Amino acid sequence: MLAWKIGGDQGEGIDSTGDVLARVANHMGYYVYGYKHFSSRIKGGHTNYKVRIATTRVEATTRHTDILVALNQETIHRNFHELENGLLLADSAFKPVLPESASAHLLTLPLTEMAKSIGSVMMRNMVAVGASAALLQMPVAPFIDYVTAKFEKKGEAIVAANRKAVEIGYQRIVDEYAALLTFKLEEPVPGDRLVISGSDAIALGAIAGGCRLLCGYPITPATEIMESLAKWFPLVGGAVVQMEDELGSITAVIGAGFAGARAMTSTSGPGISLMQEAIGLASVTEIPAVIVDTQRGGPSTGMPTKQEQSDLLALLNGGHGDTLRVVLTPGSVEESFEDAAEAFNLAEQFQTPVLIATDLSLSLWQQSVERSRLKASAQPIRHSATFSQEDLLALGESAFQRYRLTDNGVSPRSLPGEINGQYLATGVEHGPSGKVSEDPVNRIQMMDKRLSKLEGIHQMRDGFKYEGPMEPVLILVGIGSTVGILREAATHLPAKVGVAWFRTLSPFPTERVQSVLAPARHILVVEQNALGQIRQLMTIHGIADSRFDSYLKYDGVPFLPEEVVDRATPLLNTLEVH
Amino acid sequence: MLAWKIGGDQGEGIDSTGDVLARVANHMGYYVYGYKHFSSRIKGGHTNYKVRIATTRVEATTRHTDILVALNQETIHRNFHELENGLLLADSAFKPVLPESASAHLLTLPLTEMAKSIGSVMMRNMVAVGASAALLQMPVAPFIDYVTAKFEKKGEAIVAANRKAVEIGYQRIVDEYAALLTFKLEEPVPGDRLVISGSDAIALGAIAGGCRLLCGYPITPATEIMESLAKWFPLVGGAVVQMEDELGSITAVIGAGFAGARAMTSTSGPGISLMQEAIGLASVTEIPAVIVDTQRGGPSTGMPTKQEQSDLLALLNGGHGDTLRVVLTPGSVEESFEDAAEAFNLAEQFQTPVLIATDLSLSLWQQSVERSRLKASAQPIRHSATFSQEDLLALGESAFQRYRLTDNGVSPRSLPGEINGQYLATGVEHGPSGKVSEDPVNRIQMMDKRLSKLEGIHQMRDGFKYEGPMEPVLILVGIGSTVGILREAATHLPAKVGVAWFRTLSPFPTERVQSVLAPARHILVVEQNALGQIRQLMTIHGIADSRFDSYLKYDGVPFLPEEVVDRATPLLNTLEVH
Amino acid sequence: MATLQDFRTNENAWWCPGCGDFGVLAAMQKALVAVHANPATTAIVAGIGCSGKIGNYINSYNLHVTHGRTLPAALGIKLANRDLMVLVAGGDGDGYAIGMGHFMHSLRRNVNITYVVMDNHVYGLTKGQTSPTSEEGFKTKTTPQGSIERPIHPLMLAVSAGGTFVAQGFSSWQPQLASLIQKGIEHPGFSLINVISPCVTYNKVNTYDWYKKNLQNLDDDPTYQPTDRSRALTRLHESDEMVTGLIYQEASTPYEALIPGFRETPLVHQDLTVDETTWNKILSTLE
Amino acid sequence: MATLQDFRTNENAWWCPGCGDFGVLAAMQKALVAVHANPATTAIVAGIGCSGKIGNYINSYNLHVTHGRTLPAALGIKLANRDLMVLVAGGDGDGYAIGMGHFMHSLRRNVNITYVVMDNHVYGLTKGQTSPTSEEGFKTKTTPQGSIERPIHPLMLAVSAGGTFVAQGFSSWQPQLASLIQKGIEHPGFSLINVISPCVTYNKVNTYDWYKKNLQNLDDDPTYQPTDRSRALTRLHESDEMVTGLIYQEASTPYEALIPGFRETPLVHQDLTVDETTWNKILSTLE
Ligand SMILES: Cc1ncc(C[n+]2csc(CCOP(=O)(O)OP(=O)(O)O)c2C)c(N)n1
Ligand SMILES: Cc1ncc(C[n+]2csc(CCOP(=O)(O)OP(=O)(O)O)c2C)c(N)n1
Ligand code: SF4
Ligand code: SF4
Ligand SMILES: [Mg+2]
Ligand SMILES: [Mg+2]
Repeated sequence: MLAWKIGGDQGEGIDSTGDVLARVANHMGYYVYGYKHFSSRIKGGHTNYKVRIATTRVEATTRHTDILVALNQETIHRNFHELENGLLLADSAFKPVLPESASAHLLTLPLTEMAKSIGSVMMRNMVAVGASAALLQMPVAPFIDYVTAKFEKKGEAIVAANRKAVEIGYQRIVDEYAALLTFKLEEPVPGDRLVISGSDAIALGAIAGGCRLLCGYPITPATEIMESLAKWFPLVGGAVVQMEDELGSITAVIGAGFAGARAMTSTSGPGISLMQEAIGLASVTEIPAVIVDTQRGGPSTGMPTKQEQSDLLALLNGGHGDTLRVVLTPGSVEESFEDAAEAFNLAEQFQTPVLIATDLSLSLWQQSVERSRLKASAQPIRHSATFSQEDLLALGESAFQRYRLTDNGVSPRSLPGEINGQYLATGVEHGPSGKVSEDPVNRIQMMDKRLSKLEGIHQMRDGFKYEGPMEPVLILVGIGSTVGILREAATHLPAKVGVAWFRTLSPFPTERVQSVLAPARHILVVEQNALGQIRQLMTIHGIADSRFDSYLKYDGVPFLPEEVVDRATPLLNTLEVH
Repeated sequence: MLAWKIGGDQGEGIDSTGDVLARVANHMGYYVYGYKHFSSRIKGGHTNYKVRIATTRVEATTRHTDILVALNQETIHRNFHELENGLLLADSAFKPVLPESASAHLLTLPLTEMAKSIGSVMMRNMVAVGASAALLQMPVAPFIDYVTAKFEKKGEAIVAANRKAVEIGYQRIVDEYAALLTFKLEEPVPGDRLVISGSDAIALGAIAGGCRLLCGYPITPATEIMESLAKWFPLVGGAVVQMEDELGSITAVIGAGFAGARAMTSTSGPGISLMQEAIGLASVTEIPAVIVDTQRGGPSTGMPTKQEQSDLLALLNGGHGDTLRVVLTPGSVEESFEDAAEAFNLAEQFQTPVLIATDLSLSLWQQSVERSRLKASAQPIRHSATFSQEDLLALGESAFQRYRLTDNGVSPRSLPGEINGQYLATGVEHGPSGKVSEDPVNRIQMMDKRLSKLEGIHQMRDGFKYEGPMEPVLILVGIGSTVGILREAATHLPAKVGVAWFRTLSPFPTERVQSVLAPARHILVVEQNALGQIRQLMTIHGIADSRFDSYLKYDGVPFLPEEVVDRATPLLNTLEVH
Repeated sequence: MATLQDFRTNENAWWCPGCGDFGVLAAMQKALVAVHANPATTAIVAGIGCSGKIGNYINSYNLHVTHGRTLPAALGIKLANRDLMVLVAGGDGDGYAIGMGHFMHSLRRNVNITYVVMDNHVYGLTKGQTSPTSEEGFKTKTTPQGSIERPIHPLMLAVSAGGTFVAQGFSSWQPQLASLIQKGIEHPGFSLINVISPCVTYNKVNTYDWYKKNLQNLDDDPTYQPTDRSRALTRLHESDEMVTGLIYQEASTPYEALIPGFRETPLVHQDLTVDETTWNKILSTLE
Repeated sequence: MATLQDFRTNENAWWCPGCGDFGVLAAMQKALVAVHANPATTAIVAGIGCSGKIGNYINSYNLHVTHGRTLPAALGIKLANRDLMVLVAGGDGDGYAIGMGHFMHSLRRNVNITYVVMDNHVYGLTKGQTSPTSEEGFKTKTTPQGSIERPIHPLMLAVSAGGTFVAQGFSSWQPQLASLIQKGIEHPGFSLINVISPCVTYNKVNTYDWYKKNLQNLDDDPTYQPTDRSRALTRLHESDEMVTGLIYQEASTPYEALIPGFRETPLVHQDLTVDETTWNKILSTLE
């Protein structure tokens, strides 16, 4: 496993350069994980893109870098400390200086000049890609092939220039720095994998789950879901509507759900806060709706481009009045795909809003995922609890009871267009027919009916997952993007460490959490927020004792596997003393 | 203590009739408590107004009615069951029928006709007032005086007609039903008391607390606060602005807080949901703001005219990101006054939003309150942590650090207008100077700084009150309007029952709750919501064991003291067995 | 073919006797009959307010949303099922205060829905506060000394915002009102019908009589052509919007007909499974 | 007297090189100097967007609020302290999408604040999506096949909504822009200055050159009088709002001067204790 990084100024194509490397490596059969550091500005400011290349699944970034490509001095200053015994390739154009304390080899190439020699400074990053291929001792051919395909549409001249750039970059390293070519990747593991982000996985899952309408409002880091669907929906007859705000977005989704379509909105914390009232409307009117929250640093505008997991309590309790909401929490890109699809099934089946809590890291960073894990056909659409036209005709006029009391709280509904199915769906308390009612007895029945739905969902979903030894000494508990980090950390800890994660925060999988955690002597809940929100939820559900410990981080930077190892190691040591 | 009730159709002046009785009784030296039942429509639909008249403080309604005045048959049907051995005075105009099962005495008077005889059917209710005075064996003179004063502005003819109406109503009862005059009030307890509602108490408290700006949007049952201030603010140079929505309302309050004014908004659940994002802004920018939530039946539009206490979790956790909010929970009209004033002190002193959770019952129903408990001068205004112009001049240009780290999390601020005090207040994470910062170390410091403020507030406030025996067997725990109900219930339970209530939900008064509840063998948490929200909060703070029990009600109807007695009695019995 | 009776529910209207909203209800029902609507394929979204109760009395698929959010809900319904006839009704507070943003954006987005605003210049349901259309000086519980804000001019705004159908009716003038709503429904795009619907309980200024004295009926003015945006604005400005009739209309293609790849068949009737070829096409954009 | 330098902060502007917002910043600073503003008595509220960063670069009391909510915040500031000069700046998305409702109501409420919209017809900060002022056919990441909504016409809306001062400037035409902002500040009521401020990164259609070709400068038309609402609307309609200059202004008394019992002395300078007499007067209304 190697870690490569390229850094420079924002607006200089750092992203797409890293992307090329990741995609070619993936195509060759490596597992990649790409992590971007960026400033929240459009142009200028340091950015870097780190790609880990491995022969097994990677789902976290790491502290260490093997090869750093620096396009300016700031990149060196900010990143050299990661380069223990690594290689630093710098453009000689900016006269790179390696700090004294660095333990890296500095290689320079006149990247800018070389680019100019083939026609344009714009080619600089491609020269760097070629050079990187050489430094990684990867064959150059797949890179050539990739750029050929990538630029095909732009015409032969562009293709030729890009090929040339890769070639000369590659060749110069081989010619000048053969002695330094110490890094070598293991043999790749052929497979059919895509490099995708959690956002794309959610967009794909939505399509697979039958979603055909997204009404949303742009917001970092959720906009990508909307943008991908804007690209893909025309292929399946769906529509993306950019609304005037989040209040409109969620309400449009509710309208569509009332009419029988599968619709969603995607947002981040500020949007969730604005949607609180309408989520209550969906609950009370029993209308399916899917809402994705790609969490970022809060509260208020907070740290829009930074990682956090601090909306959990707001997702659960943020609206006025008594509601129980369904909150799904995918712990990987694959689970993002599955949960996105499943959210639409649950929303329709239980006629209730379903919220998906993901986070910036899980959503934005790309990684290799097996194509077989992204099959639309593996996510069958479950329709349910809808009166057919025949049923309604048989029922007769004015007999349909939209909110009839049932055992599981779900009342079969009618859809607009069906004769005899007309009713009133209102956010005001209502009786079984839908008509407004202030009757105290009815009120209790309706409240209980709505709250009882969670039990059905609870039955259907394994809300707490575990991976690890049968008799773990320590269990690391996480959520969202943290899960992959914990998995990697566990591999670096002495055996007997397991990883557990929430797939569902509500309905809270109390018994499952209890049984999974029962054998552990110590439990470390690792969450990226200041208040220990997951711990709070566990406590409410009676899951709290002296075995529990929290590892909280709220500086906007994701946990590193190494940090978790550092935090867990003394715990394990203490335990062994006893 | 007697309970009198008048019932009829909405739009027929039932309210103001009840109000006359309550005010005259109060004036005579009785303690009154008025409770309205109303339908959520403007005209038509049954409504009734019940007044309890007593010689000690009353702060709850009751199941029983002694005297019922019925202006239509529906009133009899809906209310006769309350009349065990009571008197029913009905207008003979509608040919009243007493159900067989009733155990009341039916008295009829031709109220409508009598009213016509003095000029207008409009006088009917006043005739009923006069008759009621006789039935209650109260002197008629104070009623005559009251209507004389009340209608003074409307001219002599109106005054005369009203006096006449009262007189003939009184006289007819004395003349025709002397034998039935079995109810007699004890001697009044002279004092200087006002009949006021919790809403008015909050409005008064706000004025006393220095609030001079309310930006709000009408919503039941919070509008009264705004309306009272619209009436009173011109007297103190303040302003009420009716905004376009709640998003605007809260943000205007934040603007005013930034500029140094004491400003508030008042709303109910739906408005709170809409304000979640901006409350986060106030937290992060450290701007004082006071937000009143008059809770009603939720979620969504829910039951707008019904009592509930179900916004507590949303008030605490409803916004995205990690915030700790201050939530005050007055448990009486007097505490509403005090907390409203104190909210502005805390908000300014700790530079943070302060939320007041009240509820429909506590806000709308009126009761006798000692004038001495409503003194503006008893609520001194505490200004604090503001740099004076001299300080800033001494500091020099560009040296002022708005968010300087301090021990208690509060950084002295400057106010617009002050030279050298300029700074940026932003909802984006920022450093001590106010400038935007993405630095991870700064982030943690700033987050900790903000969260740490709660500790200071905790030190200042007695967040959990107790009234009762030293060694209670049972403690009834409540909040808001429920407290008065519990107090009355406790008087009907065998001794050794205490009542405890939250004055502050956040900062949560953990130790205080623990110590107050320690001696009790049983604890009954009485709350008006479906999810047991107060219990959840107690659990999060580690306050949960086998002594705890919940009494939940979520049908929109307030608890009756009798119901609490019924619920608590078997508990006490069980306990005695052990 | 549906009759008036078919568009009634078995609930008694909740409004105060004499409330203008009765007339709006009647006119909507007449218009629905006139356009041969079917209760089963009609969806009505109502706002929060006295006005918003209207959905309870029209036999159809009714969605009663949160305060101010009718229009986005209607958009969602229409995009989900293009075959439905979608109407929206709500108050002046609902539409022009808290709902103003959606109002403006619905006008420019031009989804084929018909928006009937029941404008009584006051907040009825919350018992009499100033509304955005309240006149200056109007006294209410929130403005005891009279409103100091200029009233909103919804028609001028609608025309300025790019509305393709803008009209005003009066609850008492049934035939014109019903016909305006009918034309609005028939208009292939967003249609606004602002309806003057007096509140007899909380608005003692803008009464039936007052309106009868002050309103001009554009139908009586044969020279007025509702086809020129500038002229419409001038007329509205000059009359202080005290006109009834069709104020502006233009040829329009509704939003839903312009969405790339969006199909004629309603979303709700489509097979939601994605065939292998399409799926691979989607995935291929990720390579 | 304050100079340009006094209105600068020590922070480097964050914008992309060539961004129109640099010009808006410069013109605002010039206007502040021209009206003899004082940094200590100037409050600037900024929205969320690239545009919203402007507050960071003007030495004054700056409040950077949530997306779309600048105008209510400014209202709060002004009512709290009438002595402050209150300016607002934000983007077209901030002001005309999520902030539309507040925009409309601020116009009719007419508090004395100056609103500068930095209009680039795109969402810059979120990296290039369609905005309410984007033209039909404009391709962005959310409308890859081109926008299908009519753009908002902020100036027509402002005039229709009862705005008492409505103007448009262009980031490149500094003297006019600075003078419009100056006049807006001097106007005793709500003033709107919509400023065309090209986004060089995400809007490759509405570029500097494109505007220079298409904009008409009203200052060059001596016949135009910005005093007639109807004429202003006609001119805006005919030119598709492609004009710069003062479009409409009328004599105005600001909201804060009309509030009953509201005092000349700013709230923040008042003694907040209530004397016994006043308190009893208040309590007496409860008897
Ligand atoms: C978010 C929210 N804010 C406030 C309210 C309270 N509310 C209910 S109806 C209404 C306004 C009613 O006025 P209008 O829309 O003109 O309808 P009308 O009753 O006059 O027909 C308000 C403010 C609410 N239900 N929800
Ligand atoms: C409630 C909320 N929704 C969405 C966002 C994300 N957001 C930030 S800026 C912006 C729009 C920017 O466009 P504009 O106002 O035109 O400003 P510009 O960047 O173009 O100057 C959006 C949607 C947010 N911060 N808050
Ligand atoms: S209050 Fe006014 S608007 Fe409401 S029902 Fe009565 S008359 Fe109609
Ligand atoms: S993205 Fe556009 S609006 Fe934003 S700073 Fe760059 S040029 Fe300016
Ligand atoms: Mg109204
Ligand atoms: Mg913009």
